[in-house]
Amino acid sequence: MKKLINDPDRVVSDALRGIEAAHPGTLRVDHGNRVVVRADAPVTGKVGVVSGGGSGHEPLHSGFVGRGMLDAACCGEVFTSPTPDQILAADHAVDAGSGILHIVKNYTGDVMNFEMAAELAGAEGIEVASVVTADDVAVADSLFTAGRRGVGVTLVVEKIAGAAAEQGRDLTAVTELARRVADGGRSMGLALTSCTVPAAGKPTFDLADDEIELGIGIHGEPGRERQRIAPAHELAGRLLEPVLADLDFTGAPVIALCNGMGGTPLLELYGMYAEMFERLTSAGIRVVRSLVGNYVTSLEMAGCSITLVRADDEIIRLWDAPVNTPGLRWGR
Amino acid sequence: MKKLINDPDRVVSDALRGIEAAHPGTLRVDHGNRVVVRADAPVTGKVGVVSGGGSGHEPLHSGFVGRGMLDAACCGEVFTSPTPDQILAADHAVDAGSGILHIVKNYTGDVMNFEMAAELAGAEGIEVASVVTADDVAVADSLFTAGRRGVGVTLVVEKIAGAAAEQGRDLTAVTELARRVADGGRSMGLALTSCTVPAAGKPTFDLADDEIELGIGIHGEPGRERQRIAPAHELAGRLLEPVLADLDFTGAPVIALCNGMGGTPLLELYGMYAEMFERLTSAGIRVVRSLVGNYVTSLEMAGCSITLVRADDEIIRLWDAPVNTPGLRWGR
Amino acid sequence: MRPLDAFAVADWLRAFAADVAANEALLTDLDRQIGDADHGANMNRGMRAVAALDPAEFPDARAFTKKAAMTLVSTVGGASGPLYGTLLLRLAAALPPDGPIDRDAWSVALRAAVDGVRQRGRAEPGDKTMVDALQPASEAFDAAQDDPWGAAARAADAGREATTPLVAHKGRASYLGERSAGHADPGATSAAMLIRAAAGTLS
Amino acid sequence: MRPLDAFAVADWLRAFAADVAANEALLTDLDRQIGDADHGANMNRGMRAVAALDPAEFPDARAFTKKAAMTLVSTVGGASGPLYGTLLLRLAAALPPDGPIDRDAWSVALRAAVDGVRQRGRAEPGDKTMVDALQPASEAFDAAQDDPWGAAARAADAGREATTPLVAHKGRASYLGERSAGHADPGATSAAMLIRAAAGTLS
Ligand SMILES: Nc1ncnc2c1ncn2[C@@H]1O[C@H](COP(=O)(O)OP(=O)(O)O)[C@@H](O)[C@H]1O
Ligand SMILES: Nc1ncnc2c1ncn2[C@@H]1O[C@H](COP(=O)(O)OP(=O)(O)O)[C@@H](O)[C@H]1O
Ligand SMILES: [Mg+2]
Ligand SMILES: [Mg+2]
Ligand SMILES: [Mg+2]
Ligand SMILES: [Mg+2]
Repeated sequence: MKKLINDPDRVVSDALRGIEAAHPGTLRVDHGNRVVVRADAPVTGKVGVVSGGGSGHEPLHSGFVGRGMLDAACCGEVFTSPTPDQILAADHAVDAGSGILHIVKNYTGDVMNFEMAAELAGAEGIEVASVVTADDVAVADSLFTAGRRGVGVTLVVEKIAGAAAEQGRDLTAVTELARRVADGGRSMGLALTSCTVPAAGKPTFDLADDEIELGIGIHGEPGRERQRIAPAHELAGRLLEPVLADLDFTGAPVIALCNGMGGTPLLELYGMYAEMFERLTSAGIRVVRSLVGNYVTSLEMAGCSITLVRADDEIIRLWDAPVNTPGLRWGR
Repeated sequence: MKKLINDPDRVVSDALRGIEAAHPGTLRVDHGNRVVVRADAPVTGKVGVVSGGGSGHEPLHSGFVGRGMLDAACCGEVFTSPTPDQILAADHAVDAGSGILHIVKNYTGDVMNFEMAAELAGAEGIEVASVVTADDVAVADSLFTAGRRGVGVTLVVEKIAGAAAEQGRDLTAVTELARRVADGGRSMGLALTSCTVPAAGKPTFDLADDEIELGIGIHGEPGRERQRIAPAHELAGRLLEPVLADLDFTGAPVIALCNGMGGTPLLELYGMYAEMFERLTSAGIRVVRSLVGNYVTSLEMAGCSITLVRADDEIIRLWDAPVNTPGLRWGR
Repeated sequence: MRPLDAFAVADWLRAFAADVAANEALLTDLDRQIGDADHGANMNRGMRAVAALDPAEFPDARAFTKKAAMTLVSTVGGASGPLYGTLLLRLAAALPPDGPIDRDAWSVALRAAVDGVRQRGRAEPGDKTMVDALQPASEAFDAAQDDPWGAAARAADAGREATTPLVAHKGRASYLGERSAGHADPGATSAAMLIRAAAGTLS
Repeated sequence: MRPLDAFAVADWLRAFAADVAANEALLTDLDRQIGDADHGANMNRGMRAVAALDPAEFPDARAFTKKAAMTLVSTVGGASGPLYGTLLLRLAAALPPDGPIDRDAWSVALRAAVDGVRQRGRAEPGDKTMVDALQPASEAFDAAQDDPWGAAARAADAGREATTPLVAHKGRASYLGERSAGHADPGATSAAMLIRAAAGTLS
């Protein structure tokens, strides 16, 4: 394992020192609790928007803390969800008395830890609502299982909920919007290489030199199927087909995310996006906003994922609203 | 070689289709000439700011086209400088009669091709000035050699020159500013892994599992020295020492760039930045602006580089000025 | 049965901690097969913190166990943190005062603990989770003629073995669908260690 | 000497193109050692385009050579595009009208071409560049008793060989400092092919 780190046990806390040094006007860091907090939190009269999860997916979530997006992000160990007391510390840091929305990716650990935190916060009289993202169509959806994983749509939920909260909407409205976005999002990913969790010291899985894994998660969880590497236009189809089969994306404005897993260069991501965009256009799907880049990553894994979100005029307006975070920034 | 591409010969043109699809309001693409042009170019009364180089360094340069930064970027083959006719096409696309600044990284090929283009443009009556960036302290500087490579400072030069041109300053003033920034910038990089040029099909160099290469360029050119991988705090010192030995960075506001080479996750880059920031602070160097992320890359190479720029109040004001490009965006 | 006090519970959890530390790589490797390669690190981080607690600083077994539970909750994260935390929280709440303890009292406490895990995780036996080691352990404890902890440990181990052919329905392994079959569940493996440690320290 | 016309120059450049195509991997591998692993691809891309030009469409050798030069300039990029482009541009400008051509005329044209490369690249002999093949070729052409192209080709090859121990002062290899010694220069290698192709087609 060759990494730019001091010690596998210090990776997360070292990175938090760096993010604090790099973005002083935007955020502050509670190092004891490993919580990244918007610089001016709590903001009077504003719903607090809190997310978090295992580390290793940067810029998700810590890179999305700032005006117009998250009020706080809780950073777990690499690929391990944060603990309830971290989440409770985040709630305390952003609580302005207008309630708090937890945005949780659908992993058993994340769901349970955020659930326990919400119970604790509730017991203190803080009103907490939760929205769980579960957009990964690689995983079969069923009432009898843990359901689908939350991946790329989480970024969009954080942006829209953050913008709505910034405009002063109440907890019910922010939660309803976040849920609407989460419900309208679907994703699918693939990996060319595994990542290596620093504490584990070796790759999570092995892939042959000509093999890819389809339906990969963002924690190096194995996917559902292996196949030989194929041209980008074919792989774009392999990612889009299950997404389009799962939800109708025609007749509404669509937000598209062509996301790198961390180790894939922009040059390749733009090439993949070209293929996706053409397929979507010829399927009559109207992509009105897009992001191409490494946003919801899995350490240094090579690969990419596609996320489509069925939007509406209100969601597009909130997407366009100003945001000022390390990872997403536009408007004033 | 496992890459998300259709064909090694189509990598650049495929990516250009993608960047065009992803950023319709910001830029347009001349596919015949492989030139990315700001959507509203030429802008009346404005100096045109043009850069370019080999592809594979994205977001540099195509990702920095847009309001407040570049008017056009010329995209060569992967790691191969663009040709004079590409550059001339860019000049034509952005020429508003106020002159054009070429920002050129100091590689023999880039310098010669931009030089030929400038001669051709000059013959047509277009006034062209050039600024060459040469900030890589890994390379010995000498009158008898090609001199130092241009790397990370190029981003800062493009931002400052772009902001100055946006404010309506004339070619002389924009050129003077660009040169001031270029003169005040120094960089140094290291690699953990090689990249693979698509057309070559195999890694440009080999590194053992515990080896790093210090003083690496952004084209997979071998560095100057190999050593065993070491903790981040030690590597931060190895990068900073030659930079600080080459130029005095005390007594002025400094812009710092902790740049990933493409395959290094943000988690590691922030950890490296923490180490660099602490060393700089204790050396009495005042970092007032910073960027941490993958900005001047070398395909999927793992590694990072540091760039420091000696600034002044005017440069900081121009750094803070609004910019709206795929890769750098703030303000309105 | 060993009389109940904070020292007895501490001995139990320290024996478990030692077993987890010795098998960290094994637990992580099992999780690499069908999860995300962190169960060993997660459990070791948490149990190291628990093992560092000094039972002399707590008034009784209940207070000590509750502290151990909260320590797990706040150091482990992931799925196993809340699950093992809930297990010990419910156990603590169901424990009688310090002093002599009979098998009925342990039976009640163990059942409450396992029920807590099932509620928190909404997992049924057969879902290929730690419940597949814990539920049989609790049942074997109740059914045993003598040596109930020994019977529980054997049942937990058999339950853990039996997870191998199962297709996971809960936790991260469920994302694998059919491909989750053929590997033992990491959480069931650590849970079997927990019960085995009880047999060695509480009997 | 073969009389000068567009077909003679086309034969020369096509022979060079064939040699480059056959040795693309070799040129790239040399560039991998001390550069950026693209010289083979660069030259092959450019020379394929040149080989596709039809000499019948040009009025004379000069027009054809100029077109070949501009084709290289606009398809190769990198350092070799402007350098080989300049070489052919200066050659074209110095060529006499079509028809019989003597060695003096070729000598003048070749010298002009090599001077153009030196000016464009600001490289001196010994800097470990294509100049180290071209300059000796031009000098050997002038000094040869008979078979001046053959002498030039041998000198270019010797010059190319002699680049191996040199430390580069120009081009990308110069970044390597002392580490650039021990490998032949890729541009000198392709330049030696160019002169060898001339010997096979223009003599
Ligand atoms: N819903 C659940 N109910 C009971 N146990 C579960 C559940 N989900 C996961 N587990 C257990 O947790 C174990 C994984 O723990 P761990 O790897 O530490 O957490 P994570 O899955 O968050 O990485 C699984 O092997 C399984 O035994
Ligand atoms: N300044 C120069 N003068 C003459 N030849 C040069 C100069 N710089 C580079 N070259 C030649 O160009 C060759 C490299 O060409 P190529 O690999 O195609 O371009 P690049 O270096 O831009 O990747 C070198 O091997 C060298 O012979
Ligand atoms: Mg985990
Ligand atoms: Mg090159
Ligand atoms: Mg796990
Ligand atoms: Mg080269």
